[in-house]
Amino acid sequence: MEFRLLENTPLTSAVWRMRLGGDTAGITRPGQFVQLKLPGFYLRRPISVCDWDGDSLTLVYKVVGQGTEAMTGLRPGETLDLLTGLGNGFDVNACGQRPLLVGGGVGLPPMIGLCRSLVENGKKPTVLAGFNTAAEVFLRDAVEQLGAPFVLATMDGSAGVKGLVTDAMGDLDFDSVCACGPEPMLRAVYHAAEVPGQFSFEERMGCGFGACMGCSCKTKYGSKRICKDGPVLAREEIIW
Amino acid sequence: MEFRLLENTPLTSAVWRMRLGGDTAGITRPGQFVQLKLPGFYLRRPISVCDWDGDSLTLVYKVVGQGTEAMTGLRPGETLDLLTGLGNGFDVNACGQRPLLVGGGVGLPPMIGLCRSLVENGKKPTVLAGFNTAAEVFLRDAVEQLGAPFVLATMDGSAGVKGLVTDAMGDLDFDSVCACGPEPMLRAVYHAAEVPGQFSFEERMGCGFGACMGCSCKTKYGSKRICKDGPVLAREEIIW
Amino acid sequence: MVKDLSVTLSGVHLDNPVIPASGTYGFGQEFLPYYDINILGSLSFKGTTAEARFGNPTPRIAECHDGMLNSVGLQNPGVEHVIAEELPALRKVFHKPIIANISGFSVEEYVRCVELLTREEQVEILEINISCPNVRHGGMAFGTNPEAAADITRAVKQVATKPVYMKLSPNVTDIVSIARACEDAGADGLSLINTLLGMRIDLRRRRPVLANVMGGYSGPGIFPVALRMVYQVTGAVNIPVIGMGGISSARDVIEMMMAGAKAVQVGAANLVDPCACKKIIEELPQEMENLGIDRLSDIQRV
Amino acid sequence: MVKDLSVTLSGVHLDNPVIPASGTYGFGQEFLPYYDINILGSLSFKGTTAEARFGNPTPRIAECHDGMLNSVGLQNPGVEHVIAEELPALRKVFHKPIIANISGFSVEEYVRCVELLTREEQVEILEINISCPNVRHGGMAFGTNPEAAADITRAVKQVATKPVYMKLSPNVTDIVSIARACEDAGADGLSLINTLLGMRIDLRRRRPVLANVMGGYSGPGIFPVALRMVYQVTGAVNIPVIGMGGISSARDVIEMMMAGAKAVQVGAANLVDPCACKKIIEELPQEMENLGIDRLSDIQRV
Repeated sequence: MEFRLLENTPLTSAVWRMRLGGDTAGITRPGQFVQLKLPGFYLRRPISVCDWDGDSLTLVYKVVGQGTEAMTGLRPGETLDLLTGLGNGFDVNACGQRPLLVGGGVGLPPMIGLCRSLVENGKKPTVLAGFNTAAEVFLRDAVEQLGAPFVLATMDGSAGVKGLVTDAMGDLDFDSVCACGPEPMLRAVYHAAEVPGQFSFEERMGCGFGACMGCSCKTKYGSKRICKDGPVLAREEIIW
Repeated sequence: MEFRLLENTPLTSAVWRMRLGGDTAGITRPGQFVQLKLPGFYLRRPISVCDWDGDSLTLVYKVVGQGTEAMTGLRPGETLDLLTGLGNGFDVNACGQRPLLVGGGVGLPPMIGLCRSLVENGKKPTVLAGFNTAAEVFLRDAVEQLGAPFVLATMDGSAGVKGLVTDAMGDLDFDSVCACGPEPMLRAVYHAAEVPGQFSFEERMGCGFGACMGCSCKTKYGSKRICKDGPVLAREEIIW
Repeated sequence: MVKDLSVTLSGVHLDNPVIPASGTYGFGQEFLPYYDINILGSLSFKGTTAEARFGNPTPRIAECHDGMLNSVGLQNPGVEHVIAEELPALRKVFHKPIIANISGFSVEEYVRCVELLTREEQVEILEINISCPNVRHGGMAFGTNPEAAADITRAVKQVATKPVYMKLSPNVTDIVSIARACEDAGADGLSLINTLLGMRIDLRRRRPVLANVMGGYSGPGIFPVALRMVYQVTGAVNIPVIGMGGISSARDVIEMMMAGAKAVQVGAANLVDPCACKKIIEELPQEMENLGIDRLSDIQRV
Repeated sequence: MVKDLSVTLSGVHLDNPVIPASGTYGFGQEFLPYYDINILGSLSFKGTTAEARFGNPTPRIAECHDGMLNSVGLQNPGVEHVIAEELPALRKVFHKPIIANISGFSVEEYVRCVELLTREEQVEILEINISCPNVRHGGMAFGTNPEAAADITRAVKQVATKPVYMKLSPNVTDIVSIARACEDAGADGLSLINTLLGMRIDLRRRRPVLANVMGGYSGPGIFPVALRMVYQVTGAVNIPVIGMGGISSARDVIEMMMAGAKAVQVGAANLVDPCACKKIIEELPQEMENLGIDRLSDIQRV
């Protein structure tokens, strides 16, 4: 589907925000992703949706390779080919009244749309973000604009609690958890909080819509495709 | 070398003229060609230079395949990567005082720059152009602006002499010939006019600057590379 | 004039020669949101083995400049599950001939799968994959040796009640010798090429991108090799060949048929554009018009 | 810190690992207008045979989506002329080690060329091409059979006074067996890969683009196959390997060296951009910096 690039600006030295205009009807849940076709690259790039409205969506991406590097060169006005509404996303109804949304680094963006959806559903989410250092922090305003508490943990202690997100979880009051970030962080959160949980996983994908079996993972209920049956897995499914 | 597209317009239903701005110092003779890099195509496209001045050159090309088709989509302002001054080109000094310049179809464009060079050298060229039908005729004005006679032959007789260029040569007064066009035409001209002659050949090329040996042809003086030792061969060299 | 896209493979009529390649199209379900898959000539479903397989560890996908590598490793739910669940579900949404793609690790396993799948009414062609580059033992090993290829062909033919197409590996010195061996052993047709064995390295991590190190290279980058092999094989055998390998456009389809293929499969293109087959089928009449072709089945090997 | 690009091949020191591949660089003269070719690590000159050859009929070139086909067919002026004319001319403008690329149609022809070229002072490596896909008999035939490859290696080694590198064909089932045969027969090193055999068809004319029907496929489209074969071979032999096949950037160079290559050759890229090697050499230090590499010779096979 064709989208028009509206904005593409850096939030930090390595993280950029891209706004795209187009038909977002395909997006049904927070935590879903899009597959972006980049000129000069064969495979599409899967990017989780940070937030969206009726006719635009926001992607917040980190420059990690040649593809994301090329994304920073895209200019407003250019049209991009996207597949939208991919993946299962987070189930807002499966969250409790006081869900804790844990985002590690570029795992944070999907928590914005999730936080908004939860607030709109009358729930009281808290967002816990983990970074290496204060200079890497982004999207704090976005969370606070939603009226949700933003709790910060940095490895070097330059902002918020010093340490891992799990070092900041002890003092927080929550009845469920949604997490997205590096697998070690997901594991730590999984073990630190024995409450209903949804965990968003990453895997190198081929198609992004379930056809190629490139991103399969084993769960307690058999093999699942991260791109189609995931990226969000429920606590009960995960083999850890 | 980078060139800026200044103009790209159709002259007939199948023939387009493209003007490019940039450093043309590499062009030393009429009948040379450029190698054009097209986005999305691996090999460059060799196009003979129609004419040039200090900071721009004109290409007149026929849409024959996907590459030339794509060329028609290029817009003024775009920058293109060109290799210029390729091939030997025509030797103006080897022409007599009254050279006949024979161009068949898209073999005509290089005759413009050649005609201008000859006029500038005080010679009296006549341009003889061959087409299938009147609707295909192009560049007539360019020749007449140079003050040179423009003789026309069309297969269907819808303009000028009916028949091949050789059918029009009988009545013409010339002491040498330069020809560019389909090989059957070159052969016919070669046999019809036993005067000093230069003939410009076409061959599918790899590099265009003599490295790959993709466009070799046999001559009386051994094998030659159309792209580097040609595209212009002297009458004495040709094996016919 | 109206163009005739239909072709026939071993007596099986296809509305058009465009067939999604096994492993790039699952059992069709994932493409339903994008278009009505009944526009397809046929569909070669995900390679099936006797037992369920999870396949290789991830990452299983690597990008190339003009294609991709995969090392999925024949992940599939096993032939019983395919027959009990996948085919009935597919039957509900797809009413064209189906090509059953079958893999195995022993002659017996191939035979067992064929015995079961040949009974499925909608299955009209059995495509025997002896060229999977991503599994140790079996897979490609069968497809790189004429005798082994002939043995499987003979064994499968004894139990098959539908045309048997052997799917060949391009990772061989002489694909013609393998093709001839299959023909002599009774194969009704051939499918080629499977993926080229390739590799990519992650420069930052300094290790292969694929957990399995090497994988099958597909996409436009392999098209010239596929075309060459189809041309070589169709010049040497008298059974129909389904051509595949990097086909991404209607022009590619026609070029592959001019190389001698009677039909084509589209693989990697489905993964980067779920509508690839639809676009190709829709482009075909115009390209035929441009080239003065009225019936695709009229195309002669050059 | 300043980066060290130097590498060593069988005791031959190269300022950097970038070597134009035989057949894409002539004898260097055509590149003089574009840059000082002394920035190159070395140069593998146009494949030379005992007698002069015109090569195959034209068209000899076909375009691919991500590369090209050639069927030049070893056009060259013959070894005497190369020694009398080309090498003296090259010596005037190029002062780095030269790799002599040698082809033939019989063991005797290879030996004769080696006897003459091994005496040339500036020639420091003899690259024996047993993999040309564009000539009947000889050429690739030698490179697809371990015994034949070993025979030529042994014969050439008896007269060679410089390191002998055998240039291998990728159009084989098991390149490792060919590589081992060459090593066991005394080869000092290996060059791989030569081109993949490919084909394209002109849809309008309904005939092969190449007069010779099939040709050698080179360019970025073959890089994943080249990388895989270099990785396989360097895991099986103990002699140095020069890696080639679609290399077009400094990143490609580093990836190929991480696959086990000690140096690389750049082929088709020279034809689409005469400055390709210059750009690659100039890009290398920055890419090394990005990847935390100080010395290219430190790169380990992944």
